[in-house]
Amino acid sequence: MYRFIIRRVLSAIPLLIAITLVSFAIMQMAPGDFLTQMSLNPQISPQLIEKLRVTYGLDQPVHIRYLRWLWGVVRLDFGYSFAYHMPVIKLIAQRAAATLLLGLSSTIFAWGIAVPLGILAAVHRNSWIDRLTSILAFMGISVPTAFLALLAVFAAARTGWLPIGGMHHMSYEFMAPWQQFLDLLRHLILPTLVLGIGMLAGLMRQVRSNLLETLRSDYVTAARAKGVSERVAVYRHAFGNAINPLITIFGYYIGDLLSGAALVEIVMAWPGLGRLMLDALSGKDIYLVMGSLVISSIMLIGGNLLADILLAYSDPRIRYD
Amino acid sequence: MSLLHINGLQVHFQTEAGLVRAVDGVDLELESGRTLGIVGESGCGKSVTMLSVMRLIQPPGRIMAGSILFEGRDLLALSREEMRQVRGGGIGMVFQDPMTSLNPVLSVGEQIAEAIEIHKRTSRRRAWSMAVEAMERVSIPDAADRAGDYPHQFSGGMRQRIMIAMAIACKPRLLIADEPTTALDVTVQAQILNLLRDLQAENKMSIIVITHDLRVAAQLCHDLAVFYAGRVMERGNAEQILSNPGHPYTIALRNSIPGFSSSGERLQTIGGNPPNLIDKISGCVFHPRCPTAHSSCSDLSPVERFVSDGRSLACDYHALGEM
Amino acid sequence: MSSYKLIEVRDLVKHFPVTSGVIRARKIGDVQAVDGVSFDIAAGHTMGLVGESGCGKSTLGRTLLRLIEPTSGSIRYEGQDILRLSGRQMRPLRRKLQMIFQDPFASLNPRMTVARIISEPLEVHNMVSDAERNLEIERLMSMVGLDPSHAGRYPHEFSSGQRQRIGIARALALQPSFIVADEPVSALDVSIQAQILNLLVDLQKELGLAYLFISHDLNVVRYISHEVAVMYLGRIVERAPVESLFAKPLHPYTQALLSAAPGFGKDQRQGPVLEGDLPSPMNPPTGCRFHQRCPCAMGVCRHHDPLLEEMANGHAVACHLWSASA
Amino acid sequence: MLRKQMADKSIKARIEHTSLSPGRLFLRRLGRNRAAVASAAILAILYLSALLAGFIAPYAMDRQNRQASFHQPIGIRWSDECGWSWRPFVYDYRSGKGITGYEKAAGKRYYVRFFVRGDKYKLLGLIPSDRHLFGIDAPGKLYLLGTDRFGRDIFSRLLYGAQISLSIGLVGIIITFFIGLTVGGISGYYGGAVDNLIMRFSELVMAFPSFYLILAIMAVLPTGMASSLRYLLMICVLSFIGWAGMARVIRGMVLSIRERDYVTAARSQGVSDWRIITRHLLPNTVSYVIVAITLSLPGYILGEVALSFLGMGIQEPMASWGNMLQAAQNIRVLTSYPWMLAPGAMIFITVLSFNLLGDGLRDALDPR
Repeated sequence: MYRFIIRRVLSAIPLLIAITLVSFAIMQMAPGDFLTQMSLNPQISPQLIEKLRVTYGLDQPVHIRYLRWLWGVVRLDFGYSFAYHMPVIKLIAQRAAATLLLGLSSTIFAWGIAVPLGILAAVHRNSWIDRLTSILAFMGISVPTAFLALLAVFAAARTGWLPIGGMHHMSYEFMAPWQQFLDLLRHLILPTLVLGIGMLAGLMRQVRSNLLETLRSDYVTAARAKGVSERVAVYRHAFGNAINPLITIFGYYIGDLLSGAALVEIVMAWPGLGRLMLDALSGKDIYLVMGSLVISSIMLIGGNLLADILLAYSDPRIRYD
Repeated sequence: MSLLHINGLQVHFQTEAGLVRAVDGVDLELESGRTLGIVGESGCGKSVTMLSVMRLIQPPGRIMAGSILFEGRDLLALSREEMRQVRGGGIGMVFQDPMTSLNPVLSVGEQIAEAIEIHKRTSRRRAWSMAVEAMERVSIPDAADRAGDYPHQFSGGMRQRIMIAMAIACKPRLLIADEPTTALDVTVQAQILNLLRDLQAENKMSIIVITHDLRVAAQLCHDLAVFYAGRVMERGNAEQILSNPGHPYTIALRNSIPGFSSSGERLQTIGGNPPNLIDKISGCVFHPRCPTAHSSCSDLSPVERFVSDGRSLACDYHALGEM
Repeated sequence: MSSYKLIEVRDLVKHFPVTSGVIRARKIGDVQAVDGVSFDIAAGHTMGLVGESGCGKSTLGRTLLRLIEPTSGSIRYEGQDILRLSGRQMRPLRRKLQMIFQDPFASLNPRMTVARIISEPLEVHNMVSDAERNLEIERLMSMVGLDPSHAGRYPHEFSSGQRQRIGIARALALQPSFIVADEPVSALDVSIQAQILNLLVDLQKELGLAYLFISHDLNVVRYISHEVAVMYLGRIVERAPVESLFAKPLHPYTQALLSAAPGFGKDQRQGPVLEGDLPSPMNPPTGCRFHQRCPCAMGVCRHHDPLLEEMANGHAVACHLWSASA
Repeated sequence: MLRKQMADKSIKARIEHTSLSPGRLFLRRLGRNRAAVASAAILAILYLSALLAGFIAPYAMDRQNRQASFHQPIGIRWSDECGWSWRPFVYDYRSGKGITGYEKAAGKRYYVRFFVRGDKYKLLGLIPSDRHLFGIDAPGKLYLLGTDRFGRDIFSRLLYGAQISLSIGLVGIIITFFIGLTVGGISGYYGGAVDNLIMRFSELVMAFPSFYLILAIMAVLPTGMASSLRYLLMICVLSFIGWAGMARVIRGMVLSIRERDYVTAARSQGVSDWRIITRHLLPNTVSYVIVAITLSLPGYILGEVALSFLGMGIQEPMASWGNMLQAAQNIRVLTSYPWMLAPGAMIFITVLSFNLLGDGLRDALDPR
């Protein structure tokens, strides 16, 4: 098992290099750089821009810049953000924390509802609850995230029950810790719902169809023939086997947490990585873009690895060596 | 009193194509300590009958009529909870494919112990050691070490032994084996048949073997019931039926098996194809394929009648009557 | 009926490499599906091939038709080594060598009507003119006992026995002289099985076909074969005319198979019941491949591989018990 | 000869008409699924409207009316206090006192007229015309779904936007499918080293954080780029990310069908590779492929929406559902002029229809 993990981590390195190489190349295709935009500002002298260019190493040829950047990454130095005037890694750490918080809360929300509902729908197949959940699931899968987020903001603005965006109230700094916590929760509710509903719907269908498949299997009939209760037949025997494909999906969601939340963050003014990435892209803040890409790639690879490891624990037939 | 008495059982399946009368009025009787073979071709209702005994018919199937008396109690009238006690406790069941009927994510020891825990109400540890004992009883080498292994780590024959251990762990009075050797190789099949025979001698339990292979039934069974199109054609003592079959279907079935007639001789066949159970056949269900059908066979459904001690036939023109 | 050697197989070997590794596949072993097999089949005769699952009998059957390319060895059809032929040269020969399959559901293309299934080989080989095609389809369908008016139907509208007849009609369309029948009745009900077996026998008599009849069922093989070969882990361990094999099986494995195969009546077994399961064909035991399960194993069996030697009247066995050299 | 003719005749006469091909069975099962049939009908209407956008839309895509910025939707009426009318009509609206809001100018009816002359357009991009399905005499206004900031008719823009948003999915999936079929087919049919190489490469593509990558690519495109080129590039980028998954699906399908006995049977009869692929492999993958296409098509529509919504996709003044929705992002616009959300509803209906249809197709293919 450990050998498998080590091998997977090692094999991720060339993958990451390939991804960064491609991204770097793409960013180079863009006409101009961050300083070009700065030079449009008449208040900044051309000398200063030239100086900055040397400081940031933007005067070097592309491959040198890439290798320099790569060498920095090895030492956990992701470079410097032009726009924010701070090290990329610090900026990303701040923003990624906000995104992870949102991702985590919506994942918990989605799984917490999808799994029981999916089981209920499968066990009572073709009942009213199955039909209702399946209609809702189809709607959930089909609603575009941006549209849903706009609807949520619209509802919040019209009712005034919940904040329409952001992560903190303006007076957050002056609140007592428990008030701060409640404030954060209030701000978290809508983005969590919006992000969670899409996940929830797909997941519920998946739980349902997996469980229907295993409920039909011979070993569930064999378990019933042993005299196990219906509960044990469904939960221990059928669900125990239905869970394996879900674990793979779980890994995928983990991997997708950072980029999956981007639209919601942008509409709902959540100070996460998605907004940061968008700003960085439009500002040609190259090292910030690269840093975000690397982090989300690592998340993606890590999520898949996590799924493989979990799968090995839940399914004795799978052995890595 | 007989151990199992099935009376007028009817099981229907509502499918897209129409109503399938999978079991259409079946009577069966099994004495304690005996082995009953249920033979017939695929789709004749033999498995459905036995799943009905376990009350494991899943929708769209439904038991429409009949009674199933096990030790004098009607299983169809039991509450769910009472029925659960019968399953695995009073009646154990072994399925055809040991590959798919063992849960792949639970160790075999856990799966056997689960049955014991339910019916014997003992501690986990005690259940586990009883599970190991059950594995030893079905001759699995190094049972204590292998109880923690998972199904995929066993060969096909060993898996079927584990299925049997699971079914007999709580010492049921009746063991139902649904095609227990069909998925296995010939040499392994012989091992399993021997095992079943030994277990019966040891435990004095009754066994019902469902099989499409008359020869397997001949090896193992005291009694025989021949199914066709959801009905029983003939039942009685196995040796008598095989040496002197009475129903035209049984005769044809026996004669169509290569090895019964000596080599070189042409096999006798049953013309046509097995009936589609959606279309209702008037009269005797076998008459469209029966070589000796009379004109009245298409009108009157024959009543099962006793011909000699324990033999009964559902044919109005059976050959045994003249004896 | 002439009985010259239609098919001659010599030292046929098929090893499937087993690989592992993600980027560059490394070979970690061989599945020795067929490992040095020789036999002849006379025109108009049936060679029965029995063995348990995984013994390589299906691979052998497919190798004979070059559906699987063998690792080494030779296969002669009417004296011509077909393994030396190019794909183009092989095409006319394909007509002569046909196959019938086990699974009546998987072996017919669900999107073709019966007429198209049967006429495809006719079109490919330009066997009949377009005008005569319908007549030929009707002839073939009647020959295998199907109602020609069902030619426009799709496979899913037939029962399994009828589907098997369609498969046979397809194989007969090219007027072959040799047919590999791979478990053609295993998936069928007993009453249907007898119909198909009779049909195969009738067709053999009528058309002078030779069969390689693969089955795990000794009784079926006994019924249909003139000669029988018993396979164990990629090797033929015994080969004999059918009467001789069933009357006097020599190899302990054949004896065990015969006694394991259920007959009518109780407790009529003579031989011992074999212990254990078939070993993996990837790492077959050294020496005689059967020695671990053999009730008569001797010291020599563990190290020396017995050769298939002819005893008398075409009865050959690969066993140290009978070997002259042992 | 006579015998042959008779046989020919008899065989044709006797072939029963009851026999149903697997394709027909599939359609029959699909027909029983009401949600799927309804979805198919909705999609047909949507695509047809997009095709005939110029004719159906009462106004041109970029027809502005500065006096009618953020005009609320105008309902078509059949009756008022003066009684019923056998012709539909609308009232005129005048700008009210505040910055926003238009008030009904009661009394004067403007009748909706059919096949009127109006803005010029090219039908199907070819035939110049100025006939519209319906319209109204100036100064009457026909804003069925209101207007945006520039006073452009949202209903008309939705129809023009549909041309982009609906076609991007279709074209995108066709490109993806074409690459997937070729690559996956080669990979599955030939196997070996080629297969290994292709599969490793597809894994590499799938390991990219695709959304950010697409965003990055779209972001570096020069802003002055022609919108048609931008549209094409967007399709290419979306397809490039999507082909890997499709190739793997098709490879798996080819692998499993290649091993079926009927393919072996065809090979044993000397049927050529080409004929096996076209007669045996492809027809048996068709239904799976249709399902896969239907179910993955919404991904492309949503991809366009996301990109255009973020300002990286289709640019003004071109209309797409994504960039129309972008206008609703402003909180003041959103709360005061909720009809700006109309494109979101259109996307929702379209994607929902594709999902329901795909699910119906899958059920019809594999009934349980």
